[in-house]
Amino acid sequence: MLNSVLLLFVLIFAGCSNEPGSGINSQKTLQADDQKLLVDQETAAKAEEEIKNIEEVTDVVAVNDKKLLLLGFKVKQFDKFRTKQIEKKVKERLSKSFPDYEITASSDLKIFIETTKIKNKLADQSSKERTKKMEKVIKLSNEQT
Amino acid sequence: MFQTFFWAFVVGGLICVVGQIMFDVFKLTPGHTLSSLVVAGAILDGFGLYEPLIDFAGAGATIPITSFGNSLVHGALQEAEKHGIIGVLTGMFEVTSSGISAAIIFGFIGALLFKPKG
Amino acid sequence: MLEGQSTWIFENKPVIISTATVGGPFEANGNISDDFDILHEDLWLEQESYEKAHKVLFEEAFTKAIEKANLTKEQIQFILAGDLINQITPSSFAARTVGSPYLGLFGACSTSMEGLAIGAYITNYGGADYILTGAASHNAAVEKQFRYPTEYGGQKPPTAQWTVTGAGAAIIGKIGNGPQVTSATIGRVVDMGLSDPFNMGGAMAPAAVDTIMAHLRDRHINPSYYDLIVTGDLGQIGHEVSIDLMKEKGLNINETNYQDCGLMIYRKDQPVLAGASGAGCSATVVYGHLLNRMKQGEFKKILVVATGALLSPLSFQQKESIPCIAHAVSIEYGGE
Amino acid sequence: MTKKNKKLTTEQQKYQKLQKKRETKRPVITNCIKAFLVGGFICTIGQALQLFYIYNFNFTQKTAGNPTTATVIFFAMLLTGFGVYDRLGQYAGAGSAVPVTGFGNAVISACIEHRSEGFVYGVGSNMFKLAGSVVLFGTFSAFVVALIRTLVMKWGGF
Repeated sequence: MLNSVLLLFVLIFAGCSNEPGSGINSQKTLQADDQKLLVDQETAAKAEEEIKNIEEVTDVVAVNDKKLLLLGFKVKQFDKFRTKQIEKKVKERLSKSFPDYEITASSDLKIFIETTKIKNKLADQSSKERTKKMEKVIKLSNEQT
Repeated sequence: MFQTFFWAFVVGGLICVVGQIMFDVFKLTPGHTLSSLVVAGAILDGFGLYEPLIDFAGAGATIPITSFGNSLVHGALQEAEKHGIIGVLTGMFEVTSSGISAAIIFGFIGALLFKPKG
Repeated sequence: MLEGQSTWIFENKPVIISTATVGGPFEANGNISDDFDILHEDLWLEQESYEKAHKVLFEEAFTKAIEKANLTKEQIQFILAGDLINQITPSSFAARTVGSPYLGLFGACSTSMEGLAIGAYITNYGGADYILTGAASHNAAVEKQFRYPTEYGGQKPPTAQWTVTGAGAAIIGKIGNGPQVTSATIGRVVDMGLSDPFNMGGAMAPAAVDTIMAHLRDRHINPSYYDLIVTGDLGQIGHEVSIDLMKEKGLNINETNYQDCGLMIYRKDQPVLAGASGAGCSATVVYGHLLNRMKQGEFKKILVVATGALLSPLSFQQKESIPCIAHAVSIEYGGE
Repeated sequence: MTKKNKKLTTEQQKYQKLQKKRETKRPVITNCIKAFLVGGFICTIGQALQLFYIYNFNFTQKTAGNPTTATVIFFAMLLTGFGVYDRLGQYAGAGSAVPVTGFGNAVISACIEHRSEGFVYGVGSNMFKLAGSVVLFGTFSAFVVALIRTLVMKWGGF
């Protein structure tokens, strides 16, 4: 009995600890595209800058493609009580500054993590892949409890 | 990260202290105490106060039974937004089902596996 | 013969010719484990339910008592027994096993002395040669019925008591060797309006005091007549309150000669909160420990006042207060 | 209490006063500290699980509560089955009763206890004998609260 329970635990924890860390392939070949990438992520960088200036926000990460802007941020512990209002404020600011983009902004930790992941691998993926991943995160953020 | 854990501990612990006071000072039975806490959670959510607490304390607010009342209200309100008044009735368990279904399933499994130790 | 209000004097001095006590693991670990005839390591007694285990406790006590008296089942003319479980099924089922005519009793935790009193009365007036009487309780079965499931993590307050897993049985004979039952006082139902099921001792103390006073009054004796006055299962709180109450009523009792079965059975470091309780508490302590001490000559006259709380889970949920009762029986050995 | 006292005779009242003096007081402060520590600890474990689900699975902060609840109830099953939870409950009081593990324990302990009466009338009928009131009052109060909120939003417009 006890053994089977232990086994179950081992399975649960072992099955989940493999962080996606593969795909660091051929970074050099893509270096030529770096310049392009920078221009490409200009909106995201600007958005990050803007949101970072909000007093309650401690950390921001953003990515964009041609139409979508995805932004995750963290809120100071004691301002978490007002998470909803802050989220609203962030969204309002972004839609004012970037009216051409479809904006998703969330303080949810998961969104922050996933956005960071996309951002860190910008160079490794085609813009199509990126859009696909972004859409996935956006869908996740719209999930209700 | 540390802060997240710290406040989960503190807020969760404080909600338990409220329960303990209801046990010891007001001499309520566990049944009465837990029922009252659930009702309190529902009412707090009605005023929009419980969600901020969850944002603040994470599991410190979702693990205590008070969150059960909160998520029942949430489920009802979500459905009400979509389907109007009737959604209040139908959406109730939309969100909370995990606690109840887990309790039912593990309860049954427990009955299969264990005998009361006395 | 009736004396005073509610006391029977047994002129023919019925004899407790044998006794047997059975206990569970918690009792085996306790203070008076040497005084048990049979001790079980397993709370289940190898049965598939606690209720069945409860019945087995009873059966073993009955069988052992008959065996110790050198009698056969057929010689037992009547069985008087009771317990706390719904419709006293463990008693009835155990009586089915023995097969003798049977009267089921319910006096909650006072059943032991209720049975002894009635048994002695019947034997005294020639109604029987041998009567088997007893009471039992099983911790988990009683908890299940009166409180919460045994594995439920509810916190018990320090006033709560621990239900004994045990059965005590005695055979009362018209003639023979052994402690004699000399008198009995039947108690009345006393209700002081307390309603906390986790403080039985506090609720039962007035009933114990009422019966003790009635007994002393009816027999025109002082508490010092007895070497020991012992209550059934008042526990720490009930014991102290009863002393206070007697003092208030002008009865000064010698505190060393006034004790409680609920405080004898377990060791101090066992987690029993205010003490022991249950129908098996007074039955095992009196029929085992105390009669052994009498036989060793430590006491000549004792008065056993078994106390019972006559509530049900239903009644306290319906916010009824807890009516209580106590029956007193005097046992004498080696006197005169 | 005062309402009850009116029905009592003077003798009863007098006795209750006397009894009160001897009644062991519940150690409220120590109980509260224990409840705080154990309750806080359970919530911290919950928090760790929640982060675990966020980092390793497709759960957001919002949705991670569900698997977390299920997991802690699973733990509650093990602790209940091995006879640990009732001891923990005696020590921690509300600290182990108020978290959702306590709800799980209420259901699971009833299931295990009434196994002897069979699966239909034992386990099935009794599983909610303790936790049922939580479900009832939770559901009904949520119904009332949500109804009021919906009506207010519709007509009050806020």
